[in-house]
Amino acid sequence: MGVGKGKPVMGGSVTFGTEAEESGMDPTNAHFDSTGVMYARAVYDPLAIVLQDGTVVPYLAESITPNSSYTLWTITVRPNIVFHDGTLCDGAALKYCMEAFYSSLLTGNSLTYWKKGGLKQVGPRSITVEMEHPWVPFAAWLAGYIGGQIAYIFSPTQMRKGEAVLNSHPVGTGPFVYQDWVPGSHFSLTRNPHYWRKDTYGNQLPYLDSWTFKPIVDVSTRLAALQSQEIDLMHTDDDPTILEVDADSSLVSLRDDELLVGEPDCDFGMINCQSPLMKDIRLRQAAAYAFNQAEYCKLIGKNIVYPTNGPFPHPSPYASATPYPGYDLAKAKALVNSWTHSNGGKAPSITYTTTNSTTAATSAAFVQQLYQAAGFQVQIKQVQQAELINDALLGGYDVFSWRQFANIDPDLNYVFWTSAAGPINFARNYDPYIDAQMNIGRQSTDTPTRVQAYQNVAKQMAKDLPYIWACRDVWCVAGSKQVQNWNNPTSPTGGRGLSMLSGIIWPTEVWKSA
Amino acid sequence: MADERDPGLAGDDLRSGGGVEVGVAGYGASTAVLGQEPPEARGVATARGRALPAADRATAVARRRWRQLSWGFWVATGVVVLWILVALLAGVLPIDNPNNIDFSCLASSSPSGAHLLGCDPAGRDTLARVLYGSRVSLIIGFASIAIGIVVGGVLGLLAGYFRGAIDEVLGVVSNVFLSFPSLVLGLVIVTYIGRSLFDITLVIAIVAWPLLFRVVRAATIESAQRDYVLAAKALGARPSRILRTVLLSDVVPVAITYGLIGVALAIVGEGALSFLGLSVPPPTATWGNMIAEGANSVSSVASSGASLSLLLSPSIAMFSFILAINFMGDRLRSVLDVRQGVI
Amino acid sequence: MGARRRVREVRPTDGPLLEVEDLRTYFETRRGLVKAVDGVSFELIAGRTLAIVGESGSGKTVLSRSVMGLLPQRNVTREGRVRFAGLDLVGAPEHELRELWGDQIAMVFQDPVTSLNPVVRIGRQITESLRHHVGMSRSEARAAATALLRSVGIAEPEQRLRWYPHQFSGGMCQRIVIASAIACGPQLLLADEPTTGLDVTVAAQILDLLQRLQHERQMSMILVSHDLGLVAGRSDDIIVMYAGKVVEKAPTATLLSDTRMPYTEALLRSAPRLTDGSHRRLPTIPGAPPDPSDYPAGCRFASRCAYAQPRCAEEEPPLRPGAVPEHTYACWYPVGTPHGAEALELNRAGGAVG
Amino acid sequence: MVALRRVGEGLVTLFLVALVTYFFTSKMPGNEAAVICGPSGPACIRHETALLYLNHPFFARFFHWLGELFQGHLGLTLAPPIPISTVLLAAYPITLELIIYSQVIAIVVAIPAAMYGALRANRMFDKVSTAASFATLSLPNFIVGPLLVLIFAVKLAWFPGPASNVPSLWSDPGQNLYVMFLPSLTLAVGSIAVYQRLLRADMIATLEEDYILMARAKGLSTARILFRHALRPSTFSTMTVGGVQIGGLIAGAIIAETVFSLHGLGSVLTAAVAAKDLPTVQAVTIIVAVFYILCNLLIDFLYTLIDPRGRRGRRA
Repeated sequence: MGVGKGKPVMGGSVTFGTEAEESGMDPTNAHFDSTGVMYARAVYDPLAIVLQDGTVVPYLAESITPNSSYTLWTITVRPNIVFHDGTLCDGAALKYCMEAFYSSLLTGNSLTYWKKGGLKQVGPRSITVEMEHPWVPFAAWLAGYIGGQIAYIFSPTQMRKGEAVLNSHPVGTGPFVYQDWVPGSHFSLTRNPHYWRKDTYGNQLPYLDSWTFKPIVDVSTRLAALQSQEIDLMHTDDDPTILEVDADSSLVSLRDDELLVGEPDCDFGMINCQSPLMKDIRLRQAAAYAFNQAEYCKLIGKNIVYPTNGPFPHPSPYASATPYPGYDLAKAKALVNSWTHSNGGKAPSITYTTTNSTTAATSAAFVQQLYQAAGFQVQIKQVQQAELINDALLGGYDVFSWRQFANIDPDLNYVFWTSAAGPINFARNYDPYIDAQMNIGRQSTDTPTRVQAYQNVAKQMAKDLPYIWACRDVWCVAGSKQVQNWNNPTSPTGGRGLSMLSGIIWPTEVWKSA
Repeated sequence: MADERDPGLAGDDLRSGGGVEVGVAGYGASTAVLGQEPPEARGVATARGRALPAADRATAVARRRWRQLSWGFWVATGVVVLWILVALLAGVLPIDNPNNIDFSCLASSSPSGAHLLGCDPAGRDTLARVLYGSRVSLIIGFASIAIGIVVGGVLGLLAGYFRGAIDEVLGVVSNVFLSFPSLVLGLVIVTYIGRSLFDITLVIAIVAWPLLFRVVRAATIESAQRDYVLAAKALGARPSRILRTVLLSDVVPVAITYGLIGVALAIVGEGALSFLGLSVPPPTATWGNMIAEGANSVSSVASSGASLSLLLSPSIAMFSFILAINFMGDRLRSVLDVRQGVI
Repeated sequence: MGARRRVREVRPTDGPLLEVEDLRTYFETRRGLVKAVDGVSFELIAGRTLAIVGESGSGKTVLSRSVMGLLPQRNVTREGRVRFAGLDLVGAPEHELRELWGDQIAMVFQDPVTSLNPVVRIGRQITESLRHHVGMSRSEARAAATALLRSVGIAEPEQRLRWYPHQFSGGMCQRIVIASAIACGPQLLLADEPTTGLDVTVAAQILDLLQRLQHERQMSMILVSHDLGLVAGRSDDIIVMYAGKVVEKAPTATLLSDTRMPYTEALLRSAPRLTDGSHRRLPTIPGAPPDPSDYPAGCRFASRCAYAQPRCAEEEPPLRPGAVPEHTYACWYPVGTPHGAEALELNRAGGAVG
Repeated sequence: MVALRRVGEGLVTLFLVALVTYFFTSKMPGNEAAVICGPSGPACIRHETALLYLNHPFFARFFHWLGELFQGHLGLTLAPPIPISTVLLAAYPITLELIIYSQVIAIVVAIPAAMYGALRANRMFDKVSTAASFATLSLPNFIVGPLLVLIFAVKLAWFPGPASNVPSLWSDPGQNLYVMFLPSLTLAVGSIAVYQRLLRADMIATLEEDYILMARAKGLSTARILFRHALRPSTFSTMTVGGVQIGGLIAGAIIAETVFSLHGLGSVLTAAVAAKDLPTVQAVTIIVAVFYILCNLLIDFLYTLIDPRGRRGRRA
């Protein structure tokens, strides 16, 4: 591929077409999805970076070190780094940010292990965080993937300006400086001339003069924009579109399906385990038996994706066999019948909520057919992307078409799977066994023990059935041939970073050939 | 009387093309036209039998007028009736379920024997969706205008007949509603009310009533000044009786004519909301959301016969219906001698 | 009037300024061919005033426009000969006629209020032909317009140039129309019922104004009117038209003193006179003019004529000379002749006329 | 006096428009806060509720909002919390350009077509153009737009398709006009039809007027008569409708922006409605309504300019 080779050229600008707009840029306040993480990487620096082999090494931080029992973590930032507004990024700033994350209603949910008042500045550039319990994979939270927003260090000066100021005008230490944001239209950044990183040739990073994110929700419009060079890069997990990208020889593309770190995104039907209907395990089992994964992944997933039996599909290091109920229409029918008998002879009527893209419509109609074959009544409800998360939060649904869980370490899904964080466990499956296994995964230093704990989580999910697994999800980033080096991020010490996970790339080292 | 002709620049049939006739639906623009105060009528025949009792006059005139309807009117009526039948009978027609997915049609979805108009990218039969799509359009179009006519019509009659405070108040209220561009008002109310079939019907009725109110009010005012109404008043007839007579002979034709155009406007309005993804949510097929899907699929480079059909089929369906109903409205208006400038 | 840039120089000729010979003007309509002007001939000597008189529908307005060529472009047949200052106007292409219109031949229309464009300041309406035909600059044309307004009797002309028509009374409007018509100094002015809609005093003022201007500028004038009394004192010759034809033509004095055509006589009787008492009821001519698309055979006035005899309905009377050579009329039983008297007597006895 | 009265009426209407807008966009307390808070939970909702004044009675909230509006505080978009004014400032040029360009196209096409049609009434050109106008009026612009994309962007590739970058008119006028042509044409098609019909009808009536005959008798050329004498008096109906047309144009702009993925007021409004971003819906609606009312006042004023008799305002 034309990416990553040759001598970098300075200057130029790149526009990245994203699948959605972000709700804000304050890491203590706005929930970052794939798009948000990329926005954040452009304007902020994460404290750490994950390498191709899954190890986490410092990035903005000079060092991130735990004590022997993993209950006291010391974080030191690099010297002489300033935020875009001139504020020094030192130990005080770091402490300020971490306190903000701890007290935030959003990110505070993830930091339940922190000891109250356990945050101290211990040197001009250092802080320590004291934990209630050992938190072994804590460094993974500082690499800034989905859920790990506490990695992004922002200017305290900007935050102090008032509510929502940082959220709309982010100030970090990152490679690009916020210039202009018109939600729905563009998020524009210009080169940070004082960026602290240099490349291996000694060139000042970043290479580009400016970087723009352009949200184009409709995927065919996004691809058309790439093909007509209105944008330079885009991401998508829409399978028909990935096939179109493959067919277009003028484009260069990269998929995240060879991933060996953490786990990829999965497509699944997320069940509201507290909904009047679906809290009955028989119906959840029937839904799982009724779902023909193989056909679904072939027809809807275009054979790009493949079935999974849990949140850790092959080739995740946490993959294992689970007792997940495979396709068995007879069993599904029997379960629905038994439910119908015990509920006055009326067939279960469920709402299946999804987005309004074409692929979502196809998928939903297919799922509807599968469920109706088993005896369910299925109402499809298609909502706009923007409404989706609120519907999930408010819990007024039966089954949701959902995509989630890509991450560099299963521990980052702690809030979504345990009962600790309330509504963010969208499926509302509150299982003490899963809570316990998640805690083991977090607290154990022994890798096989951790793997075993997460495999146990997957097995338990196959019994609780909060998620009706469909397929693992594949993301694709595609670009025109002029855009170089977007697949090849490096750590400050020259280590090869993880190239792409769930549509997220690094803008820092991208350059554009003339 | 050649002597009195003005041998001006125009050709011979100088009077035939006159009159303001833009009360045709299709645009916000023409919604707009509906919202106008009467421009001074020009060249309008007023040789009506004013002295005749209203009923006799109405029937005599009506009989003569029906004969003036051209064959085009009946063709248009046929098209409208056909669509109404399609909407009613979509369930029993030999077509697919509109939400059924044919996976063999996903890959090659161009028109074929099994799918005469091809499939959409989700593998659903375009023909079935177009035919079922008529339901949403027609239900919302007719129901919302029915509500609008009842509400706007009654208020318009009262305001136009009694004038005074009630007229002032209703005038201000309708004015406020007309101070919004119609689609913007629709969008705002959608935010408030919601997007089910009933919600959207209500939304469009709320947008439409002030227009129908104005039409009926203007017609009532005009009618109330006719000699036979003045005479009836002088003779001490009760308002309810006068309103009934007025209603029958003068206002109903106006309401029907503009109601028809209103239906076309309502369908266009629903289509616009649908196109924006803010009407009845998918997967329900509507002409508007099909056009939006078609528009998306033709704009990507890999467009094919299927995406052409996906754009053109619902477009032609909608166009044929609106054109037909507009044509009906236009012919009826000229035949029923509804003043073009009445609103 | 400054340096004129005439598009076409019209040389004065020895003969009459205007010769009209067998002019026919037919309109094709849905109801058939309307023969508005059906074979009219006359001459106009430079500097004289010719009045064309007849009821509405007699074809006099069409005649005046047909002389000029100011007709619709479609569905009109115009035949015969119109020679103006030696130029043949029938068959001439419109762009040639346009060079004469407003410049050599001008027209004043019936209704002064509707003849002025309501949305254009009167200044521009007066100056536009000056600028167009004479090629005057804006300021020259303005000065000329001021002088014109003054000459038609409008006070404070400079300010008034900026006014719109609706700010003037009807009489004032007609003065403005006249000013704009005579702006380029035409040789021929056609005034088509210039006093319709004006009250009697104002009408007289307008006609006096026209007469004065005609003398001052030595124009020829055709004055079209339905009112024989009004034009009687202001014309040199009179043509009486009925149903598209000339029925009597004579110098004014002759026509009044020696009326031959019963139609003329009827018109005379229906005209108000200053000597009449203010409440005298004017006799009107019974009946209506014939359908111009379907004229009856014979004399077209026969059905309304007090003198009519069977012959009148069969044979069309030709124009024949009267006592003086300039006098012609078309009647089998002319007024003031024994024939006529006899016919009238016969009809009275038969009770056909009350 | 008349002008003062109009302005007074305008102000009252504006107030009521604000009230209606606010009524339809202020839902039950709590909901808006829930949308803002997203995953942050109930504590956040309580906090935001207090902050947003949501726990006050309707009229208190309304006047609070109106007060803020008067001081030019439009508030923040829900998510991300960008000042709404920033968003609107970035978006309005697209919408305004769409409207202006479309009207230029419409006038350039409709006036000659209407004149020629009126001049040769009921002949071939006139019949065809009149029928075409009638048909066009039944063709909603969400059909016109995609068809234009299909023909001129996809098949012929003469013009750029959806999601093109629009440079500002000042920075790159050529490119701006080039990119905006198809979207503007989408709006213009309807206007052309409306103007053609109105102008043609009025023009036919005007050509019968005595002053046209008078102008002809002055020897003026046909073009001069049409443009100098016939055009202005024939624009009254068009002007009257033109004011209300603007409402249709705003609707059309919303559609065109969606078809061509342009970031104008319309797409801001649509996105806000979809995301239930009530503050933005309120702000866009009120601004559009003010714009619409001002346009109509302006047209009233233009009307008196064009028709010197009409010191009494629009012919009503």
